[in-house]
Amino acid sequence: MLDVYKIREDFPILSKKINNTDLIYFDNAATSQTPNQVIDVISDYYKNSNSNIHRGLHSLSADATDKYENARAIVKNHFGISNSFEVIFTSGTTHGINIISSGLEKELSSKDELIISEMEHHSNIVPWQMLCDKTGSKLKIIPMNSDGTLNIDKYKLLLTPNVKFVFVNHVSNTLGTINPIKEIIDLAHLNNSKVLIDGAQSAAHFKINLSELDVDFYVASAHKLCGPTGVGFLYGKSELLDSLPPYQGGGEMISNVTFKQTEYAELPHKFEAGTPNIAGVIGFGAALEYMNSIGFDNIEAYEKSLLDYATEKLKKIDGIKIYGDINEKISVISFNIKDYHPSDIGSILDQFGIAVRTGQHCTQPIMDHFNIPGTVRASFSFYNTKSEIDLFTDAVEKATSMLG
Amino acid sequence: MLDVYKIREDFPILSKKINNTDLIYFDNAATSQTPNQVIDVISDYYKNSNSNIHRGLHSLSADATDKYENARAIVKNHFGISNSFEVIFTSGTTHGINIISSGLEKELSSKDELIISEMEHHSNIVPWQMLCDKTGSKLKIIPMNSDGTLNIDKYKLLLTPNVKFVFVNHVSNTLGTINPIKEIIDLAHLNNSKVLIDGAQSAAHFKINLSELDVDFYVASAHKLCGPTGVGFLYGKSELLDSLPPYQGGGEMISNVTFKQTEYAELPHKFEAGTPNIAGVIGFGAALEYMNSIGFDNIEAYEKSLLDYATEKLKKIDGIKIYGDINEKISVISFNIKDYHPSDIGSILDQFGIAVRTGQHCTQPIMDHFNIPGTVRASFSFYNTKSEIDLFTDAVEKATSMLG
Amino acid sequence: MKSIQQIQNEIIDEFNFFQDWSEKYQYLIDLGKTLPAFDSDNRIDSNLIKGCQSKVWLNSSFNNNIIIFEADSDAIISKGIISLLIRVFSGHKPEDIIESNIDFIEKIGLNSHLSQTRANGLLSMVKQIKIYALAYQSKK
Amino acid sequence: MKSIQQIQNEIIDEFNFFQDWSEKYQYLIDLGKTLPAFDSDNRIDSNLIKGCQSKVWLNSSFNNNIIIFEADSDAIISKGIISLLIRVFSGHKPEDIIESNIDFIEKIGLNSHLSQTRANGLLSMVKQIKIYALAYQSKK
Ligand SMILES: Cc1ncc(COP(=O)(O)O)c(C=O)c1O
Ligand SMILES: Cc1ncc(COP(=O)(O)O)c(C=O)c1O
Repeated sequence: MLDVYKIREDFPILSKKINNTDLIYFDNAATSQTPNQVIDVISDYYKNSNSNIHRGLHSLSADATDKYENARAIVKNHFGISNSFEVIFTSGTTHGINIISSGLEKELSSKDELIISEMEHHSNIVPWQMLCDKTGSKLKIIPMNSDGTLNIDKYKLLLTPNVKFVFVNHVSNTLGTINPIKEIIDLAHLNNSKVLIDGAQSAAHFKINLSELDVDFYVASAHKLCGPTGVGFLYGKSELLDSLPPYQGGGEMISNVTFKQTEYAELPHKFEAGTPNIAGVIGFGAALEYMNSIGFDNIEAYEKSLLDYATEKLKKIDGIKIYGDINEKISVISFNIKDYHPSDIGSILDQFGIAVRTGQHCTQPIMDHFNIPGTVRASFSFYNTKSEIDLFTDAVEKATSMLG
Repeated sequence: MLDVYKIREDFPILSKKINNTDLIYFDNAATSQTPNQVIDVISDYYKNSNSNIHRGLHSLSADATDKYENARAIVKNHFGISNSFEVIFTSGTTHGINIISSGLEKELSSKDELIISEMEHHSNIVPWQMLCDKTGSKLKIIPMNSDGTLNIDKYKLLLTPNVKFVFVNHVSNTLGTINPIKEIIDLAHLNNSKVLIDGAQSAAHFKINLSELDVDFYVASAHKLCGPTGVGFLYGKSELLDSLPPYQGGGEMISNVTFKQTEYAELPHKFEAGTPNIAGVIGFGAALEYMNSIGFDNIEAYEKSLLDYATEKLKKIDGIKIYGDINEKISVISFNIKDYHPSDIGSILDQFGIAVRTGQHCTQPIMDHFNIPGTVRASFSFYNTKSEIDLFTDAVEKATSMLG
Repeated sequence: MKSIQQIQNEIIDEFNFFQDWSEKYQYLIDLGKTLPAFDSDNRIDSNLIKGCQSKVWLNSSFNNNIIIFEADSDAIISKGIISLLIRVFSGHKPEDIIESNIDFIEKIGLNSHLSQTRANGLLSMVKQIKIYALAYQSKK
Repeated sequence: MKSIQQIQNEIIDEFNFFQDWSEKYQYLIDLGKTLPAFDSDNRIDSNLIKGCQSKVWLNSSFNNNIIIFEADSDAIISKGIISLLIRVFSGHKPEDIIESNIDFIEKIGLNSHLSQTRANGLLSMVKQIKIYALAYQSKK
């Protein structure tokens, strides 16, 4: 397993004090913390390599370009992608989804149907609603069971011949549910539907091989993977990416510009218009290398042990209700206690230096499903400890008695 | 004036060696260098405040949110903007332009006309070509005079009643020309046309008051302003921004999501879908503060002295042709020597540790105008020195004799 | 009638008695519990304050140049805070409300609730109260 | 006929004589000047290599299981470099070209030209040469 106390030394923020007590950071599903190995790479970029890429032939530009393209190779290798040019750097998951949704505008008509699920993040709902508004296509919803899993039988029924695309998250950010995406993808492909997987919550917790999954599109954000803000990637099978129009016009995405006609550049540049987040992309590469140096198997096993420990302890609290208390989940626990408002619990936990997220977690349909205003969500990462969980459950009990 | 040797200490990259000689960085129009004051703010963010913003109520999230919103206030104040919510953070100039171009899709029809100029960056050409393809609107071009200024008389003739929008850069990245944007804006407004100014090259070189200019939209990139990569901003008059549809769907840009209907959030959130480049935005704020601590008046005067010095020295070189050798320009010099290919000169200068840009600079129409394959472009910033210019002109002479 | 500043000072004095944050929070919770809930007629969207993670409804009436505020929330700590806001603002003239400088929240150590975070929305509440005051003043 | 590796070694030896980069560049420039220019018939878009800041045209013919390369550029240093590439690759069998390991560019100290930068495109040239070799091999 992993040596959590050694790992914690890599994360300067973990020794921070909040309200005069040690910070306990359990908001990892919103954003993960950043190790020195990543912070230093970013600083080092600005101190030694900062330059605009791809277009310059001086040494600094060549150096920055090599580092940037090296990060693309790291992403490619880590996610089992066949070709580097199938990795498009984005500003995050939301951006990646919007590249696809705006690209599909011309391909869809009012007889087409799209499928999403009831447990999607708003970023994987709103773009498809906007797309359906424009094209007249129909949005169909895979319902969620009350245990927080998807109803796959209903999914099969929804998969009618008119369904062109299926958009599902790999892991629910609110419930932690790991969805059976291999089955979802295979069923879709049998139906000639293409699949986009929102990997915002999965990429940080276990290793994923996109070639084996045979997924058509996959998106994720670096800031949930120990990486910097403002960067993420979109993977797409090259023949599909080739068939999409470019998302943005600008420098770098074109190969020839005249006022009569403009030719678009090849992948991946076609989708990377303008100066990209160069430092961010390089930091993203460093983050993946860092996590791999710890080992995703270790991360997965350790986080599972944290989840089991916390779940067991929380269940002992009077009046608690955990949403999505199942086996196949990552280290996220969403709960409410009695009829206390989640923000009341969150505010009190904050006084104990404990950062959890409260509210709807950008998943209003899940809240509507359970008919609740929100949840308290504690999400653990490989740098959290069991003793932090002890302090957390103690604090939850104290909050309950204050509110009671 | 400013103490350039003291300032240079703020920029770690300026003491770097390239090919065993001191780096001379004259590629500032592509991207500017980053002072410690900005690098440290970014590191400090990851070490002390890293958290997702706006949605959390724990202290870390509140802290990150405050820092992020403080950067918005800095941008607002620096650019003379009336309301913070008129500042939309983007991933850069290109992104800002594309927000507007995609937003105008519904507003335009085949009888409408748009005006750009012959000296635009591809980022301010291609989006409008794409928009015209979709809407059938007509793109009209303000021609350039052979001295690298815009032909304002022709502009007046182009400003017919059907012209809805004018898109012009404040400063040409290739020639350095400062365009008379106040006149361009006032003429457009008399014609009931709206104006977007591409400020990518102007923001770093002198102070700009957007309220006084009465411009409708303005875009710029932080990485050209001593700030980090992957961040920029779009300013828009609020009534205009309000009337545009959102660009991307996602978290944060909506106030209510159900599968029946989704309501969009207010400005600026409507245009900031997904987790933004939080560290980048905060670094951008720090960069503006840094530049203001030096003083834009000082920067402008000093850069003018560098420009004059370099222009005079370069003109002595046999067979040199400078494009856009006029008075109203920033510290950018684009040139060719005899019929040597710009990349030949650039490669040799690189061996001397001198970073200049060669090629088309994403302004192919300017190259077509002059019927050249590209130029060598040296662009100076307030941290460059006259002795660097001496070494540069010596190196250019040596390159010429090697090629001769 | 005490001025807005006097009431703020009173509140600051009261909070000075508390030893630590948990006593303050307990007090807010108790205040929240005693603030009468709205009847469902007033729990309507037009009374809802945007930008709060918990729902906050604010209602006002204007008589004899004086504004009366009532408020409710589905979260108890928010209710406690708004009960303080009502105590400070309700019963005052529009112009006094507009000109008032609200510093008690910071001084009693609730500034984490004062962040720009839209989710918290304490700022939104104060802003909404001032907007009402402006609206009533312009009606005069 | 010398092997591709032998020719590379020759070039590396030659470059070892140079004292500094300026001699190397002068040599490349001289090579560029002596490489015959294409007639304009061959300076066509289908011969253009994508990803070079300067224009590089590459032409090839296949006879007796041997590929002959010709190339041209509008930049003189690029021309010098491609004249080295022609010296290395031209006159060899497709399979030898495909299997060759090009290390001379690095070893003679031109690696700044080897970056991922599309603008430089030395990598693109080598790639294009290998693509031709693959194409001819599959035609056999
Ligand atoms: C005039 C002009 N417009 C637009 C851009 C595009 O900026 P960015 O690449 O930061 O999106 C640039 C940058 O090169 C520029 O110089
Ligand atoms: C499942 C899921 N999808 C999409 C997103 C959006 O990611 P980002 O905000 O990085 O664009 C998130 C992040 O909260 C998420 O958890």
